[in-house]
Amino acid sequence: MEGEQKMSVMTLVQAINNALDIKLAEDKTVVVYGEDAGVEGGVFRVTEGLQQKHGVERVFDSPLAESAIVGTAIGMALSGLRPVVELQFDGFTYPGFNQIVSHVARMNNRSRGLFKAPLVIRFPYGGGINALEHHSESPEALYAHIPGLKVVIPSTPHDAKGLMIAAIESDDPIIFMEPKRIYRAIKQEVNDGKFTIPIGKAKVLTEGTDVTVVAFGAMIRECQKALVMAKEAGISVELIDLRTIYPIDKETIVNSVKKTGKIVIVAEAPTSFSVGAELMAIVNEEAFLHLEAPPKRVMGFDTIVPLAKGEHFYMITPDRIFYEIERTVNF
Amino acid sequence: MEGEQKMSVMTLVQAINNALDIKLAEDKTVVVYGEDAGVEGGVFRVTEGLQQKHGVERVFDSPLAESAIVGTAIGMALSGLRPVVELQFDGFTYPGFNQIVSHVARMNNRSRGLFKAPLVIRFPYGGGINALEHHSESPEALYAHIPGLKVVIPSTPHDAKGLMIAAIESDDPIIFMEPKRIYRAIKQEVNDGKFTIPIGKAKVLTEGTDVTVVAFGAMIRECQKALVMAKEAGISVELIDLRTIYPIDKETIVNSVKKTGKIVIVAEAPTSFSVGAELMAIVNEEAFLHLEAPPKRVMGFDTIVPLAKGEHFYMITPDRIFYEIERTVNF
Amino acid sequence: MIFNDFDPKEDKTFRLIDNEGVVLNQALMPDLDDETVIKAYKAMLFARVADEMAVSFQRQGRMYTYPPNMGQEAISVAAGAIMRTDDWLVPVFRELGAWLAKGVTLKEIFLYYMGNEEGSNYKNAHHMLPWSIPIASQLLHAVGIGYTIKYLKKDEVAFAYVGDGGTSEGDFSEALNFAGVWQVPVVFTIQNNQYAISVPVRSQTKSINLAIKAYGFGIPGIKVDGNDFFAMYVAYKEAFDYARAGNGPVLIEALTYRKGAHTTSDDPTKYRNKTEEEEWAKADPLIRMKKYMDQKGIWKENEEKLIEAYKLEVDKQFEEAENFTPYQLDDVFQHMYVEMPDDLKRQKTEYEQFLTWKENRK
Amino acid sequence: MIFNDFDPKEDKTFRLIDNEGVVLNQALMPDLDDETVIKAYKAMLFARVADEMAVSFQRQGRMYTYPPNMGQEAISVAAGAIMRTDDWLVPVFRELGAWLAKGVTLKEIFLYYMGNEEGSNYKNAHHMLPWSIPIASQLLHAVGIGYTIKYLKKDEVAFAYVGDGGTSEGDFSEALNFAGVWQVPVVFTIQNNQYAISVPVRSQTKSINLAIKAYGFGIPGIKVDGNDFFAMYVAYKEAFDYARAGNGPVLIEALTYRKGAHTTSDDPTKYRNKTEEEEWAKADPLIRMKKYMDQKGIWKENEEKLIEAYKLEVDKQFEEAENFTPYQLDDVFQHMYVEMPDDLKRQKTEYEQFLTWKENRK
Ligand SMILES: Cc1ncc(C[n+]2csc(CCOP(=O)(O)OP(=O)(O)O)c2C)c(N)n1
Ligand SMILES: Cc1ncc(C[n+]2csc(CCOP(=O)(O)OP(=O)(O)O)c2C)c(N)n1
Ligand SMILES: [Mg+2]
Ligand SMILES: [Mg+2]
Repeated sequence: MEGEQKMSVMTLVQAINNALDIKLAEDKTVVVYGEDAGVEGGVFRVTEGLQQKHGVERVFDSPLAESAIVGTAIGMALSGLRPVVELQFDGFTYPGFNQIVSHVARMNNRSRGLFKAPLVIRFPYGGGINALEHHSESPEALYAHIPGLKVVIPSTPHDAKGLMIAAIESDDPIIFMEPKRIYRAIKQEVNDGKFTIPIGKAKVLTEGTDVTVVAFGAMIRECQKALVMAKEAGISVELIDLRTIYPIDKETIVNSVKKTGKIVIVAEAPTSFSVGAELMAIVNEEAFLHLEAPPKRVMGFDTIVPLAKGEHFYMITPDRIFYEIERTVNF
Repeated sequence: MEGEQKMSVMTLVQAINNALDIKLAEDKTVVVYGEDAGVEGGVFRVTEGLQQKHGVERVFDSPLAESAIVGTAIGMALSGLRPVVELQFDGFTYPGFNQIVSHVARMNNRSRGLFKAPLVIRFPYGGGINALEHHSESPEALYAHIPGLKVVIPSTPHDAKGLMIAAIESDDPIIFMEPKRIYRAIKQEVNDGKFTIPIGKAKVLTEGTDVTVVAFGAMIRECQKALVMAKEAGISVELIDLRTIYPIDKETIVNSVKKTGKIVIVAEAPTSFSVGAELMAIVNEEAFLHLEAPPKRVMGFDTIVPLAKGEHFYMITPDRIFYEIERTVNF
Repeated sequence: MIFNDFDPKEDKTFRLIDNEGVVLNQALMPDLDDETVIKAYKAMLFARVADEMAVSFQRQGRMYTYPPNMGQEAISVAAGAIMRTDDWLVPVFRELGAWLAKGVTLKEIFLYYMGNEEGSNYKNAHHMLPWSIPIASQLLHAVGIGYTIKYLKKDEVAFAYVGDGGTSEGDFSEALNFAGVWQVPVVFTIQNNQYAISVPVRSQTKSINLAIKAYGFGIPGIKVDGNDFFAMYVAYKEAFDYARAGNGPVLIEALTYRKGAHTTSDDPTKYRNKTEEEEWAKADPLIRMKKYMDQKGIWKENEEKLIEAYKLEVDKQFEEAENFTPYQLDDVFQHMYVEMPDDLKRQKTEYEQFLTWKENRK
Repeated sequence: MIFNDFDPKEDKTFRLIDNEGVVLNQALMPDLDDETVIKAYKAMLFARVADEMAVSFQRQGRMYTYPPNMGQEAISVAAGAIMRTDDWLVPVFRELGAWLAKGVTLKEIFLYYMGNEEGSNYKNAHHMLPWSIPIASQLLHAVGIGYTIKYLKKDEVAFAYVGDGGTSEGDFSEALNFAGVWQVPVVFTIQNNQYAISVPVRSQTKSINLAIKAYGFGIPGIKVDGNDFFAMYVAYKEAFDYARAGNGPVLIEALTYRKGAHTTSDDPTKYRNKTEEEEWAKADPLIRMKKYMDQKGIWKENEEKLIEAYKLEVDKQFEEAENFTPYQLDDVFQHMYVEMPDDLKRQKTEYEQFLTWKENRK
C-alpha cells in the first residue's frame, strides 16, 4: 500500500493536513468544512492552506452549528460527495450527536444499502493541554457504542495520515478522533506519497511476554515512557496501539493476552462504561482461561476533567502506568 | 420509609403517574412538562390527568424541541424548581444530549456546589413493541458513562414509584428510563402513600447458588421466565435487579458473584461498550479469584434494533437467557 | 413574483380558489390543461384511498402504526406535478402524493409499515431519501444535497418537508440558516396541519405565522393555502424555478389540516373539537378541487368506479407486501456496514448456534 | 417604545450619540445625572484596564487562555446600570461589565482563568450563573429561569448574552421560541462583534441583521449601536421594564467590534484587515463617552491617576487569585454529586495509594 518513498518530517497536524491535501487533489468529490476551517485553517491549523490551494468551494468556513455541520455532510455524502467535516473540540461534538447517532450511523441500514454515507467527522480530543471546560473530553466510548459508526484514533503522524486517507476512502462513516495533546509534540518521518492504513487493525508496537498494555491516542506516548521504567524493573511489556476503537481488533488483543496472561488498559476517558470495560469484557470472553491476574483499567476518574490546576491529578502519567503494570505483573 | 398501608393494583404507568401526582401535590416547586405531556397526558399517558389536577402552569405541553426541554429544565432547577421533564422516546433524547452532557451533569461541579440541578429527565426506552426506528433504543450506557448523572431504571410498578419519588427528591440530576415494553404488562399491588427506594441500590430478587444473573428494566421479566426453565434443569440462579445503572451497586453484584462464581448479564442494548461490559469489568476488578467461568453478556447485537419483522431476532428471549445460563453453569 | 406580494409579515395567505371551488384570482391561476388538472385530482384521490385503506389494514392488525395524510393531499400532489425526475425529495412522513409521484410504490410503503426496512429500498424512486424520523433533522440533509447540486453544477432542486411542530426544533433553524448562507437550491415546505400530535400550533410558537421565520435567515417565505391545489402549484412553480435558477432557498408554509389521527395509535378527540374539524372539512382539498372541476365541467368520470379500481390496486400492492420474502437473520446484520465486521459475523454465528440448540431441544 | 420605532425589517440602528460624542437625538436621551454617567464611564474604564492586564498576565504565563472584552464595554456596563440585584445574569464570556456589576470579583475571574473551578463559585454575585461554554446553550437556561420567575410571581428579569456566531446554533432559536411561547421575562442580548473567531457575520447568516430573527418567534427585536452607552442604556431600560411588567421576552442586537483577539490564543491578523479595525476604533465606546463628557464638561478627574489606581486594584486581586489555596485531589471529586458515590471514593483512595507509592519510591 505504500506509495513513493520520499519522506518528510511531520507533526500529527501536518500529517493530517497532508492527507486531506492529497485526497482533495485526487478526488473532486472531497470537500472540507467546519467552524473556522476555511480562511483560518482551523483553530489547530489542521486545514491550513487548503482553502488557498483547493478553493473556497471545497474548503470553507461554516456557520457555527455542529448539528448543521454533520447534518449537511450527511446530505452531501448521500448525493455523491465525500465530506470531511471538522468539529472544533471533543466537547462540541454533542450538539451534533443526534445527527451522528440517528443518521450518520444509520443511512446505510435504513435504506438497505441504497444510500451510503461516506463521510468523515474529525475532531481534536483529549486532555493535557490546560484547557477550558469541554475542551479535554475523550468521548470515544460513546461513539463506539453506536452501531453503524467506525471510530478511529491515531497515535503517530504516520498512522494519522494513513488512517485519514483510508477514512476518506471508506464508504462507511468514520469518526476520526485526533489526540490534540500530541498534535505537535511528536515529529516523525512520514512518506510524502499516498498510502493507507487499514481501519480495524491494532498494531503491536513492542513485543513482550509479561503483560499486555493496550492504549491509543496520546496515551501511547505515556505508555512508552512507562515501558522504559518497566524495562528497568525487568518487566517485559507487550504494547498494543488499538488505532481503531470500533470495529475493535479482538484478534490482536486476545492473541497477546493468551501469551502474557495479563492486561493493563490505559486511556484518558472516565473509567466506567468505557473502552477499558469493553476490552476487559473481550479478554474475558475470548481468553478467560489464560488470565493470570485481574485485567486492570488505568483510566480517568468518573469525573469531569478538571481545569488546569487539577488536571495533573486526572491525567494518566507514566509512573502511574508503571505502578499498575507492576501491580498487575506481581499479582 | 413506607408510608400508609393502603395498596392499589397499578401498572408501571400508573405507578409513575401516582408518584408524580404525590410530589406535585406535596411540593409546589415540582413542575412537569414535555411534548404532549399536558393536555394529552403523554403519548403513553404517564402524565394523564395531572394537568387537570395540578393546573396548566405545573403540568404542560412544551414546543417540540428536546434541547429546549432539557435546557429550560436546567434553568428552572438552578432557580428553585424541581422540573420533571419527559422526552418522548429513547431515540429522541439525542437532540437533548448536549444539554444533558454539557450542563445537566455539570452544574454542580462547575459552580463548586453553588448551584445544584435537581431535575429528572424521564423517557420510555427499550424494544419489543414493534415500533418504528428510533423508538426501541436502550441508551443507558451512554448516560451512565457521563460523570455527574445518575441513571435509574425500574422493573416493577412498586420500584418505579419509589424510585421516581426518590429521583424527584434528589438534589442530583436523574436520568429516569422507563421500560416501555412493560408499561402496562405488569400489574402489582403498590402502596398508595409516599415512599422512596434508594437510588444506587440493586435488589436481589431470587437467591441462588450456581450463577448470578444481573438484569434491569423489561429484561427482569424475561429473566424470571428463564429462571423457571433453569429451575426445571436443576440450576439455582441468583437474580439481581440492578435498578440503578450509575452509581452502580458494586457490592451487591460482587457479593453474589463471590458466592456463585459465575455471572450472566442480560440487557437489550448493543453488546459492545455497554453496561454488560462494565459489569464484567467490575467482577474482574473485585472478584477475579472467585470467577469460575467467563462472565457472559446476553445482550443485543451491535446493530440498529430491527423493525417489527426482524425484532424477534434482536430481543433477548427467556430461552436464550436459559441457554446462556446453562452454558455458563456447565463451563 | 408571488413571494414578494404575499409578505408573511402582513400575514397574508396566498389562495386561488375558495372552498366552493370558485376562482378568487384568475390572473394568478396557473395555465393548466384539463388533463393536468384531472391527473392531479386523481393523484389526490388515489392518495386518499390508499390512506384510508392503510388505516383499515392497520386496524385489522396486518400493519403497524401508520400516519395518514388525509386532508393534506394537495400539497404534495402539487409538488409531484412540479418536480423533475432528478429533483431530490427529502420526506418527512405526510406527503404521500410526492412519494408516489417520485415512484415509490405502495407496496414499499406498506412493507415498511409492516416492519421491514426493505420498504425503504426504493427500487424506482430516483433521488428520494428514506424517511428520517427525528423531527426536522432531515432538513439538514436537504441542505447538504443542495450543496452537492450547486457544487456539481447540476440542474436539480432538493425539496424537503417538515411539520408545524418541526419548526421548533433547532435543526429547522440551522437548516434554513445554512441554506441561506450557502444559497443552495432547496425548497422547504412546512405542512402546517395545525397540530403536532396533540399540541396546537399556537402553543408551538408566538410568531404570527410560520412563513415569517424565513426572515431570520434572509430567504423568501410565503404562506399558502395548502388545501388549494392551484395555489400550491403556483407557489411550487415559482419556488422550484427560483431555486433552480440559482437564487437560493425558499420557504413555503402550507396551511392545512390533518383530517385523521396523528397516527393509528392516536385519538384526536382528546385534544380537538368537532366544530374545528367540521370547519376544516369544508376546506378539504379534494372537495374543493372537485367543485372547481364540476363548475368547469371537466370531470366526467364515474368516481365510484375509479375508487373501486384504486382499491383493487391498493389491495394488490398490499398483498404483494404481505407476500414479501420473510425477514432473515441476515437482514439484521447485512447493511450495518458496507462490509460486515468480524464482530457482527461472530454475533450472528453465536445466534445461529443458539437457534440450533433451540431446534434440537424441541 | 423605541422597539416599535426601530423595526429591524427596515434595518434601522438605534443610536444616540455619534463617534464624536455628539447627541443625535436629545428627545430620546436618558435622563441621567452626571454622577451616573461618570460611574458608567469608570466601569467601562475599569473593565478595559482589567482586560488589558488580563491579556498581559496571560502573556506572562501566569494565566491560561483569556477572552478579552475590549471594545464591547458599553453593552454590559449599560446592563449593569439597569439590572436589579435580584435579576439573573446568564453570561457567555464577553460581558465583563455585567459580571463586575453583579458582584463577581476579578479575583474569581482570574482564579477561573488560572484553571480553578473555584473561580465560578461566586461569593457575592447573587443570581448569576457560571459561564456555559457550549455556544448558545446558556440561553435556554435563561428561559428556564424566566419560567421560575413567572411561576413564582417574582419581580425579576433574566438577562442573557450570546455572540453573533451563537445565533446560528439551534439552541438560540429554541430559546427564543420557548421564551416567546411561555412569555417569560428574559432579555436576550446578541453582542454582534462582527466575528465568531475568524468567521465574519456575513458568513454566519443571510439575514439583513440579527435583530430581525426575533420575528420568527413573535417577540420584539431591535438593533442598537452597542458602542453607544446611552443607546444601550435606553434599550435595556425599555427591555427590562417590558419584561418585568410581564410582557414577555425581548431581543437586542448590540452592534460592536471586538478590538482584541478572540482569545489570547487567537491572531486576528489572519482574518481581518487594518482598515476595518481602524474604522471601528473611531467608534470605541470609551472614547465616544469621554468626548460626550468632555463636551458637557462633567469629567474632571485625572484619568491617568485613576488608571493607576485601577491597575493597583487589578494587581491586588490577581495576586489574591495567585495565592489561592492550592488545588487538592479532593477538589476533583467533591462536587460531582451532592454526596460522593462509593465509586468515586474508591477511585480517590486508589489514587492516594498510588501517591503514597510514588512518595515512597523517591
Ligand atoms: C426529535 C423528535 N422528537 C419527537 C418525535 C415524536 N413525534 C413524532 S411526530 C411528532 C409531532 C410532529 O408534529 P408536526 O411536525 O406538526 O408534524 P405532523 O405530525 O403534524 O405532520 C412528534 C413529537 C420525533 N419523531 N422526533
Ligand atoms: C457548541 C460550541 N461550538 C464551538 C465552540 C468554540 N467556540 C468558542 S467561541 C466561538 C466563537 C463564538 O463567536 P460569537 O458567538 O460571535 O462570540 P464572540 O466570541 O465573538 O464573542 C467558538 C466557535 C463552542 N464554545 N461551543
Ligand atoms: Mg403538524
Ligand atoms: Mg462574535
